[in-house]
Order: sequence, then C-alpha cells, then structure tokens
Amino acid sequence: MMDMVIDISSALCLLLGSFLCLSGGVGIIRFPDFYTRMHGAGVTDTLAASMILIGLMLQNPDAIVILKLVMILLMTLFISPTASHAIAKAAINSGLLPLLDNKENKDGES
Amino acid sequence: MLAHLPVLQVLIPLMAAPLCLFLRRPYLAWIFTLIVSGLTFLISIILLQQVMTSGSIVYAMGGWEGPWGIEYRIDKLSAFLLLIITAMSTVILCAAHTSIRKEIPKNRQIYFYILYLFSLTGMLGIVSTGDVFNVFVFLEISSLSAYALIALGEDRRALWAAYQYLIMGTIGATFILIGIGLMYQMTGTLNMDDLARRLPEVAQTRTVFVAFVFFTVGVCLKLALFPLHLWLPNAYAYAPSIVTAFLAATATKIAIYLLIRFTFSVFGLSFSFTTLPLQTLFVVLGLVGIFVASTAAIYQKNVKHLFAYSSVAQVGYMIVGYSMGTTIGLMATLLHLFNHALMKSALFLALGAVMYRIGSVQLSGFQGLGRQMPFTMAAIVAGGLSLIGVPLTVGFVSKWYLVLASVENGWWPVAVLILLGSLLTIIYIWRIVEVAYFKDPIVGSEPAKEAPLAFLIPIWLLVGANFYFGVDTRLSIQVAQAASQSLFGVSP
Amino acid sequence: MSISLETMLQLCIILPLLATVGIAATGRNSNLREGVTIVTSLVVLYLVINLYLGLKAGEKITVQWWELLPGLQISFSIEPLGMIFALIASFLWLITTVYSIGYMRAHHEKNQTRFYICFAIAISSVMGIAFSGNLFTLFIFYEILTLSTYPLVTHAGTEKAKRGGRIYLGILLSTSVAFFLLAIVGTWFVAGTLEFTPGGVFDSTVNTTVAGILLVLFIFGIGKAAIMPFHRWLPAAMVAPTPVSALLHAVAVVKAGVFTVLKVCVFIFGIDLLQILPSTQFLLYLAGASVLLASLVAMRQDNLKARLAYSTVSQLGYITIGALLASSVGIIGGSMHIAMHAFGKITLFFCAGAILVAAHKSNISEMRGIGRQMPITMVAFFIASLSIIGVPPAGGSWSKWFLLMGTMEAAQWILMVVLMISSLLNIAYLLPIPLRAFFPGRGVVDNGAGIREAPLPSLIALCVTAAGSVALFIYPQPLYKLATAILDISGMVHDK
Amino acid sequence: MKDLFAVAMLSGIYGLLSASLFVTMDAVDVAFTEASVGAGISTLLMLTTVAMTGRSENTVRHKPVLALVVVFVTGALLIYGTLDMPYFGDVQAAANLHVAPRYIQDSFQEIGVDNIVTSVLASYRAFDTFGEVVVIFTAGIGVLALLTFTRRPKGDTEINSLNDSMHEQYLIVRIVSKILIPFILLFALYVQFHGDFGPGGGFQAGVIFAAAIILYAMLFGMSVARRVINQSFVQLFAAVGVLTYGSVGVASMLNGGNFLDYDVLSDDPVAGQHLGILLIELGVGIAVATVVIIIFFNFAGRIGFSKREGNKE
Amino acid sequence: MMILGLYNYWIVVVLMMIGLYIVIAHGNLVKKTVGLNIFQTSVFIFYISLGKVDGGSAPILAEGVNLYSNPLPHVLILTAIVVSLATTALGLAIVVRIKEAYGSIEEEKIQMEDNKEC
Repeated sequence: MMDMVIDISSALCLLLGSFLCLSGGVGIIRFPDFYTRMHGAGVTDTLAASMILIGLMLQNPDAIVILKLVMILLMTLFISPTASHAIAKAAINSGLLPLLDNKENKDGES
Repeated sequence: MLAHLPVLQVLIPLMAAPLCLFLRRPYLAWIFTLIVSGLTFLISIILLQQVMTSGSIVYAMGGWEGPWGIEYRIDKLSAFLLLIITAMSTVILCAAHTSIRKEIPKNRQIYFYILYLFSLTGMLGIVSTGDVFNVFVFLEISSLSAYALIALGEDRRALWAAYQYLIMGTIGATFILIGIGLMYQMTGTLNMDDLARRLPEVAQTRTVFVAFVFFTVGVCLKLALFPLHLWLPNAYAYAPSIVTAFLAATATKIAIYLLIRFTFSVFGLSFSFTTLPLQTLFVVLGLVGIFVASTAAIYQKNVKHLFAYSSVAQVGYMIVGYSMGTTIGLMATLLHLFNHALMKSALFLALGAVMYRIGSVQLSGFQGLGRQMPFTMAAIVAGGLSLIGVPLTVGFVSKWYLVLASVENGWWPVAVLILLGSLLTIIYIWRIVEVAYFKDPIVGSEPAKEAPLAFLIPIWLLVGANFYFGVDTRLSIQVAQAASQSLFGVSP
Repeated sequence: MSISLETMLQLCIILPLLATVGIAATGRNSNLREGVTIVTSLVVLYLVINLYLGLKAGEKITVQWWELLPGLQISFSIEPLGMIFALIASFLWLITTVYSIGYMRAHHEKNQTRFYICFAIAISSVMGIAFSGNLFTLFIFYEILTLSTYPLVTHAGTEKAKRGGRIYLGILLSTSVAFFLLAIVGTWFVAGTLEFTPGGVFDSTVNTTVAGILLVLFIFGIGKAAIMPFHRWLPAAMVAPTPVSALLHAVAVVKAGVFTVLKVCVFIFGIDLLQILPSTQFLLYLAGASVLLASLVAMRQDNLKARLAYSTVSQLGYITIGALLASSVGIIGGSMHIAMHAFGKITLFFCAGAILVAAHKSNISEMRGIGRQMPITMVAFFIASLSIIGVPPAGGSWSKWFLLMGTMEAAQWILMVVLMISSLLNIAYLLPIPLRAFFPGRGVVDNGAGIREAPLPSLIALCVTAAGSVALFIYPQPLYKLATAILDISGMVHDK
Repeated sequence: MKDLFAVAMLSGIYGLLSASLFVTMDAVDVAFTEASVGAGISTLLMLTTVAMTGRSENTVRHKPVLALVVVFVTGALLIYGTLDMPYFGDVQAAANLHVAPRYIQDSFQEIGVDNIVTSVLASYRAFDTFGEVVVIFTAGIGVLALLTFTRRPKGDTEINSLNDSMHEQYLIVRIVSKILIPFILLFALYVQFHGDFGPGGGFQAGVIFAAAIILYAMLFGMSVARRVINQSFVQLFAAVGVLTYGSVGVASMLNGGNFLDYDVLSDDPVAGQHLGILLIELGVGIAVATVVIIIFFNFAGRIGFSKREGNKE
Repeated sequence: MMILGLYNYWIVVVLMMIGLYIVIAHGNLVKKTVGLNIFQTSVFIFYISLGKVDGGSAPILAEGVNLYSNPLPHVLILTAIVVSLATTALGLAIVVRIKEAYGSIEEEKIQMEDNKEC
C-alpha cells in the first residue's frame, strides 16, 4: 500500500517536473525580450529540476542514491539562481535595456 | 638494464623534458638536453647492433604481452630510423644555444628545449612502438611540439605557418585515427603484428579498403607528398633555423617510416599495391612532385623557402623509390632517407649560421658571402653538391640506387626523369653559388664575420659525414639492405 | 728505387692531392709555391715514366682501393691507352707550370694559390681517369675533374666569367648526370660488370638495339668529348686565363673526354660489337659533321683563343671518328692523335697567351706584322699549326695518316672525304696567322713600339712543346708501339 | 552564425550533447570527460579567445567549391566503407570478440578494479595514458611558450576587466562561489580516488579541480588569483605530475618488471596493481589540473596584456 | 533492415563532413578551430559506437550484470579527447598571437598582409 502511494506521488512529481520544463522551454521561445526569457529559463532551472529530482528520489528506495540525489538537489538550488543572476547582471552591464510597455509610462525607469 | 633499452630510448628524453623546467637558465637546459640527446644516440647504436645480430626485439609494456598490452617492436627498419633521428638531433643541438640566442626571446628559450625534447620523444616513440594507437598518440606529441616550435619563430608569418601546419596536421592525424578505428573494427586488435595476421581474412571488405585509403591520405599529409605539401614551405621557412634543421632532417622521415611500416608489415605488400593503384599513383605523384617542387625552388627569393621546396622534391624521390615495390627500390628509399637527413641538416644549419650573422636568409643578402663567410658557404656548396648527387658524396649513392632500381624494374623513363630532376637541382644550387661567389657584397652593408665555432663544428661534422658515408657506404647499405629484405620477408 | 709499381701508381694520384696541401701552406710566398708545384710535377713525371718502363716490360699492374658500393670497387690498372694519356698529361703539367709562372707574374693575376690548388686537383683526377680500372672509378674522377676545373674557368670572377662558367658547368654536369650515369647504370644492369675488359664487356647474346642506345647515351654523355650538340662549353670556357685553357682545354679536360670515348669503345663495347651496332654509323656521321662545322666556325672567329677552341672541337671529332671506325688502324690513329694534337694545340695556346701578355692583343686582325717583334713565338706557332694540319715535319701527320688508313679499312669513303676537307680547312684558319705576322705586306703596320718577346719561362715552355711535336714526327716509335699495344691486348682476344 | 560568442556557446552545448550521447552508449567515463573537457574547458578557452579577437566573423566563404568537393569525396568514401561494417551494437562484431573479452573476464582477477575502463587505461594500456599526459603537458608548455610575457614588477595597478576593484558588482556571485568552491574541490578529490569503482579518474578530477581554481580566478580577479596560486609553482607542479607517472614506471623497472608493470611494486601482484593505479591516477590528476590552470592563466593574462600593449606585441 | 543497423555510422559521417567543411570553407580562425573540434568529436562518437553492445551495460563490474560493452574504445577515446583539447588549446593560443601580430583573424586579411610584405 505504502509503495503504491510512493509510486503515484513520484509519477506525479515527474509529470509535473516535465510539464514545467516544457512550459519553461516554450517560455524561452515565446517571450519577446531577453529578461522575460530569462524568467522562463529560471523556471526550468529551479522548480522543474527539483521536481524531477524529488520524483527520482521517491522512485528509488536505496539510501546512498537518495543521499546523492539530495546533494544534487542542494547544488542545483545553489547554482541555478546564481547563474541566472549572473546572466542578468551581465546583460544589464552590457547595456541591454529591458523592453517596457512604453504606452503608459513614457519615462520608464533606468 | 640492457633488456629495457627500447623503452629507455623513449623514456629518457620524455622524463628529461619536465626536468628541464626546473633548470631556470637556458644555458643549463641546453647542456642537459645535449647530454640526453647524446644518451639516446648511444642507446640507438647499441640497439642497432643488437637488432643486426639477433633480429627484432620485442618489449611488452607493463608486462602485458601481445594484443592485450602495448608492446615495443624494434626491427632493423626502426633501429635504422632511431639511429638517424638521434644522430641528427644530437648534432643539430650543438648549434642550438647560439642560434636561438638571436632568434628566440630570452624568457621563451627554456620552453624551446622542452618542446625540442618532446618532439624527439614523439618521433622515437612512433618509430619503436608496435601498437597502432600508440603511434597516433606519439604522432600527436611530436606534431604538437612541432607546431609550438614553429610558432616560436620571430617573424610573424611563423605564427600563420604554424597555424596552417596545425590545421593540416590535425586533419592528417584524425584521418589516421579514422583508419585505425576502421581497422580495429574489422579485426578487434590494435597490435601491428596481430593486425597483420588477422587482416587477410577481412582484406576484401570495403571497410578495410577505406581504412587503408584514410591511413595513406593521413600519412601523405604528414609526408608533404606533392598535392598535400602546401604547409611545408612556409612552416620550414619561417620557423627558427634550429627547428627547421631538426624537422627537415627527421619529420618527413617519420611519415615515410609509417608508410613503409603499414604497407609492408601491417597490410602486406600484395594488398597495398593491388587494391589501390598505389604503385602508379605514387610514381606519378612522386615524379610530378619532384618537377613542380624543384621548379618552384628555382624561383624562390628566400633561401630557406628554396631548400624547403627542395625537401618536398626529395620526398618525391623517396616515394618513387618506395613505389617500385622491389627490394632494391625500398633499399634506395631507405638510403635516400638516411642521406637526405644528412644533407638537409647540414644545409639548414649553415643557413642558421647565415641567419645568425646577417639576420636574414634572403638570396640578396647572400651577395659576396663566399668571401666573408668562407666555411659556411663552403658547407652550403658541399651540401648542394651532395643534393645534386656528385660522386663521392652521399647523394650519389642514393641516386645510383634509385636509378639502378628503376632500370632493374624496367622503368627506363622513370630513371631518365629522376636524372632530369637532379638537373633542376643543379640550377637552384648554382643560383646560390653564383650570388655568393660572384657578386660582391651590397655596398654599405657591414661585412659579416665568419659564423661562430658553435655553428661550424656541427655543420662541418655533418658535411664530413656527407662525404664519409658517400665514400664508406658499408654501414648505410648493409643496414638498408637488411631492413628492406626483412620487410620483404626474404631471409636477411 | 725499391717502391713497387703498385705504390707508384697510387702515388701518381695521391701526390698531386698532397701537393695541394703544400701549395696552400706556402700560399704567401709565390716562389716557394711554384717550387712545390714543379717538384711534384717532376716526381709525378718520373713515376709515370717508371710505370711506362714497367708496362713495356710487360708487367700487369692493378690496384684495388675499396668497395664504394657492393660490387663496385675503386680499382686502377695500367694499360697502353691510359699510359699514353698519363704520359702526355704529366709531361705537359710540368711545362704548363713553367709557362704559368711567367704568365701569372706578367699578367699579375690575383689569388694564384687557388689557381694552383685547383690545377693540382685537376691533374690528380686526370691521373685517376687515365689509370682507372673500371667505368665506375672513371666516372668518379670524371666528375671531380669537372668540378675542380670550374673554379679555374671562372678564375677572373667577372660577370663574363660567371656566364662562361655557368654554360661550362651546365653542359658538362647535365650531360654527365643525365646520359653518362644512365649509360653506366644501364651497362651495369645489362652486362653485370663495369670492369674494362679487352674485347668488350657485353656477351654475344646482348641485343644490339639496347647496346646501340647505350652507345648513343655514352657518346652524348661524355660531354667533354665536345660532340656537336654539346660542344658550346669549350668556347665558353675560353674566358679562363691562358694556362688554364692551354693545359685543360687543349690537353686534360678534352683529352679526358675522348680518352673515355676510346676506352668505352674499346673496352666496354669491343671493336667487333661496335661494327654491328646500328647507331655507330649515325654517330660517325655526327662526329664528321662536328669536325666540318667546327672548322667552318673557327674560320670566322677573329678572337685567337676562340678560333683555337673551335679547332679543338674539330680535332676531337677526329679522335671520336677514330674510335667509332671500329678498325684497328682507326684506334691507333685516334690514340696517336691524342698525343699529337695535345702537343700541337698546347703550343698554339702558349703562343696566344704569350701574345696576350707581351702585346696585349687577342684578336687575329691586330696581329699583322707581329712576327718581327715576337719571332720565336710566331715560329713555334707555325710549327704547331703544321702539326695540327698534319703536314710531315710535325707529328700530326702520322696520326692523320693512320686515321685516313682507318677510314679506308672500314670502307667509310664519306668520312675519308670529310677528313681531307677538314685538313684543308685547318690550313685555311691556321696558316694565315703566322704568315701575315711575318710578311705583313702593304698597309701600315700599327704595331706600337715596345713590344718585346714574351717573358722567358713562357718562351721556354713554347719552344719545348714545339720541339716536342717535331720530335714526335721524327721519333714516333714509342708512341706507335704503345698505340699498337692497345690493340694487341684487345687484338689478341679478337683473334681467339 | 556570425556571432562568435554564440558559436562558442553552441560548441559547448554540442560537447554536452555528445557527452549525453556517450552515456546512452554506456561510455560513462568518456561522457564524464567529454562533459568536463569538451563542454567545459574548450568552451572556456574559446570564450577567452573570442574576448580578445572580437565577436564578428566576415561572411565571405573561403573556397566553398574546393571544400564541398573534398567533403563529398571523403563522405562518399566513408559511406562506402560503412557498408560492410557490423551492425550497431552487434554482439558478434569482431571488435568485441578478440581483445575485449579478456579485459572483461580477467581484469578483476589480475587487477582487482571494478571499473574495467580504469584498469585498461591505467594498467593494460598504461603507456597510452602516459603518452596522453605528455600530450597535455606539451600543450601546456606550448601555450606557455607562446603566451608568456615578462610582467612588469607587481607595483603597477593594471586596469583589468577581471580585477578586484569591481567588488560590489560581483557581490552575490562571489559569496555563492565562496561557498561552492570548497565543495567543487572536494568533489574533484572524490572523483580522483573513486576512479577504481565508478566513472572517474585522473583526467576528470584534474579538470574539475582546475575549474574550481578558474572560477576563483574569474571572480576574484587575476592579480589576486596570481598571488594565491603562484604561477611558477604551478609550472613546477605540472612537471611533478608527469614525473610521478614516469617514476612509477621506473620504479617497476627497478624492481625487475617491465616499464609500468605494477605487479612488482609490492609483494602481492593485485595490491601492486592497486598501488600503481592509484599513483599514476594521482600523477595524471596533478598534471592535468596544473596544465589547465597554466593554460587559463596565460590566456586570461593575455587579455590584460593585449589591451594594454595595443595590438603589436 | 540492413540500412537501419548502420544509421549511427551515417550520423557520424555527416557530423565529420560538417566539421571538415567548416575547417576548409570558413576563413575565421576561431571558426576553423570549432570545425576541427566538431570533426574530432564525431570521430569519438564513431569509436564509442563501435564498442556499444545491445543490452550490455557500462563496463563497470557489478553483480547480476554479465554483458558489458567493449571497454577498449572508451580508453582510446579518453586519450583522444585529451589530444583534441591539447590541439584546441594550442590552436587558440596561436590564434591569439596571430590576432596580436596581424590585427585580424580572417584568413583573407592575413594572406593579404603576407603578400604585401614579401
């Protein structure tokens, strides 16, 4: 009984993770401007990856494997936000202004 | 210790290179490299004696014999090559310190010696290994260090020449890698001896044919055979003179060794000359190469370019000898291998001396050099005569055997073409002689003193060897004959 | 002297080389240097005479040096043809050294040390050619001769000298590398051996077309014999100082060429094979043509040395004809003509040099009426030209006589006519010079005052060689015996 | 693709994809190396080069016709060659029948290492790996020979795009990397000594170790990094790496075995193999790490140099 | 069915040809190095696909697994990857030096500078 619940929940997590990946991917393509695409990439990096990892953890009862997966999870949680931060910072530095909705506020912040 | 000689041959220069890094001053590094090179020369002599008396030596690396581990197989052919390479590198090294003092900036001279040792290691490794993939690895070592050595040249065009050589060399090496992969796929082994046994069964398949084609094209790229020789003239012309001397004397020889080793020991002569019309292809390419390269050499304004093109032509001679497929033909190639190394190293070293003294090797700079630098110019003339093939020089011996081989093979027109080729050699050698001896120096240019002793001793050592081996040919002929007979399976 | 004939032979070749060291050492002091050269030439002459006596006594002298390539030794052996050549070369080397002392001093040429060194090397290679036992040794010394004479030809170091040297070396080296080497390798492949064996090296089974081709290759290959298409190097080499053109281009270099032709015809092909070869006829006509054409060209040359050069080309043609006639008398005539022409032509060159030094004149047109100022030179010139023409008081007549007999024996009527015509042409281009010198006839003689006779050493050399050509006429027996001896050895095999 | 920056990134992705392809083809070790080297280091080097040589590429094709001809000929030849090849993954293929079975069956008895690739890499074909270490060392020396320049004494403050005056710019990234770098180094050591049991070994460990150092250098500025990691020491250490590898071989020669024959290193052959493999993996790790560091420091140092010196060196 | 079995080699061949084309056709030196990289990586894929065995697992000895892929190509490719890295590093170092010496890394410009000079 217990493992049946685990199976369903892990399948659920994996499905959710892959859906998020898909949406992030579509986001990268569809979004007009660099920063919005960054958002799409950010989604896949953090949430989708952790969902898949959790799903995997549930799949496999072995302790060592779970430990490794936890380590990978921790690492992704550390690295991907920093990475997207660094990319965004670099974009700002190289003078790429975000595309704002020019109709309402003409001045638009820097 | 005698049992370990084959591996020591490669190991000593290899271990010496990183050690060079600890000697901060280039002078110390030079002494150290010279000792190491002398040691390898000694070992190669002992190895040659062992091989000539008791047949080929097999040394299993890491204790795993046969196709499982890598084994070193030194037979007469490789012992002969080892002798040539180590002898040339030792003699050329004598002039290295004074030459690079003028041509390479101070902080880079230490790296020159390390790369020189690695190039030497690579070549020795290729010649003595019996494992196909090991050939690729050591080929990369020698090529990489060659690219870096050429790029050390002070002229900015050396960089461009080194880059072109890198691209072409890597494509060639990757072709060889593809060839090895295909051979491995069909036979499952990487050991040359094992390959030779297992190839006949799969010889008719298309994959082995393609493997052979790729391997040959890869080696021809390294060999600078006629259509694929574009990288050689610039690489040799703009590299530092010591590098040119070393590469001219050894690099193309290694590629020819590979060609001979694979077509005879691995694929077997019958396979390599029947499946692909290799014989006619090589004769045509060789002869065309001789004529095109020689005519190109005649019109060169830079003397190093001139001798680089003449190297391409001499490679043409070796390929023509090789393509006859007879014992005499192969012997002619091996002899010309040995003789060409002697000739070209003497010539390029002499150019190094000229470069050292007047800072350029343009033909116009040579005016009146006959009187100002008598010994160096005499060495260039002697080297030129040997290139033409005047009797009592080493060039005559190889020309005699090349013509004899083609006559014996019934190829009279080829014999005539070979001799006409050496007529072209006369023309471009005499261009230099006339400029040096008959034109008086450009007025206003300060007179060039004679080259320092550090140049003259190795140059005249090589010129002396040019004449000695032209007269007492016992050593070179005996070894070349034994090597070619053993490759043909005829009992030596 | 106790030293054996073998060591004498080797000394003949090595001594001049040692002399080069001596000359280089005494380079500063010119007298000492000339002294060393004269002493060496005397010793070599003495050795050669001993060898000649040994040969007359019937001794077989052969020396093996070492095996350069497997199956190819450097070996030497004495035989009559080589002996003639060696005798002439060594004797005339002595005379030319004497002559060049005078010439060089008067003409104060620069870097004379290099001149004498190359001279000695050339002579040692001539000795090597004369005594070589097989074709391989001959080829080696042939090449060394070409290379050692190049610095002599380009001695002046001027632009003209360079161009002359380029043609000289270009033709000689390319013919020898392209044809001669190919012929040698062909013979080595077909016959299996390169040893000079009387009666020929090829066995009877050899097919004549291949042997014919080899003969053509040989004749064209030996550029030094100056056969028509490859003769241009000889006039081009006239840019050299006179002693060089005297000894080398009248005696050593050109004679080496025809000597090799004779050796190849007699000892490689053998007389009987030569007759049946298809290409012999064509080559005979070629040699004939070169004789005639060279004589015609010589007539038009105003420069004395150029005229003598072209006359040498035609005289060489004689010897080649003698060789190719493949008749015993022809061979005798050819070998005797080597000696006769050597003495005659060297005297002419000496005279040309003397006139150049004394009167600074090199063109024939300027030489009208010079006889009064330089009587001895012009008399010697007259005698030598007689010898070249082949008129009785001078030795040339014997050799021409035998050559004519040879053409008759071989039934080559056309060639006989060619020989006759060319003798007439010789008269046309040689005799006018001494005659006009002695009897200038009308017209102003613009010889400036102050022309005295040539310096003494040159004069002595002149007279000796002129006397030599006359002596050869009066006392030709030793030469004749030597010439016939060639045939005996080859003849003896011939009758068997 | 005109923009070289994008080209560099795409070649990194290409490396990553081929690494994942290797994983599907059961070549885990190779995938690991390809990911760290193909995707990591070569992309990094390309980026530094592009930083120096500018991002635009002119579009005129060099010799398109010749290229097409050569490509078609070689391609046709290769396709022609593939017709007789055994099928993909066919167990009976010749390659799997002759030499490989012995490695698979006997490698555990003879060497006692789980990862067959490491056993073959380090023991059966140890000389190939030795050659490989020499290749990477040669490349290091080559880059050194080409790119070293005598730095002026420390006193001058180079305006360097990577130096530490931009502290507040890189605040976040610096803090995160401060946390991560120790773990990366730890992971590198883990990979180094885990080579016997799972995928890993000298090369991968060396590259990861170097990656950590490079991350540090990029973030905290070259001058700081140079003070932390003294360049001449790194060069000597690279030599030490190669020499350890060589001396293991020499030791086995002195003990009577052939070159690189580990059986003689200690009394029990398998223990000898373990010791041997451990030592040479260490040698490889040191050599690769130091060489990659050398290469990066020279490339990055060149950026400051070429900007300051203008174009003519 | 025969075609299907060999599809992996053709992918390798296509990749190889793309790499070769880039090396020859493109004038930019960095692009050439990328092309060289692609060309070499495709050779590695070819080697690894030699050793793949259907159903075999990675060549790490583990219980319960009896069929392993062939480890030898993996060893060869480990060496080849390092060789390709070494070549790329050296190539890029030369490119940097060429940029400093010639001021550009386009083959045409470099060739023009050379012809102008000699």
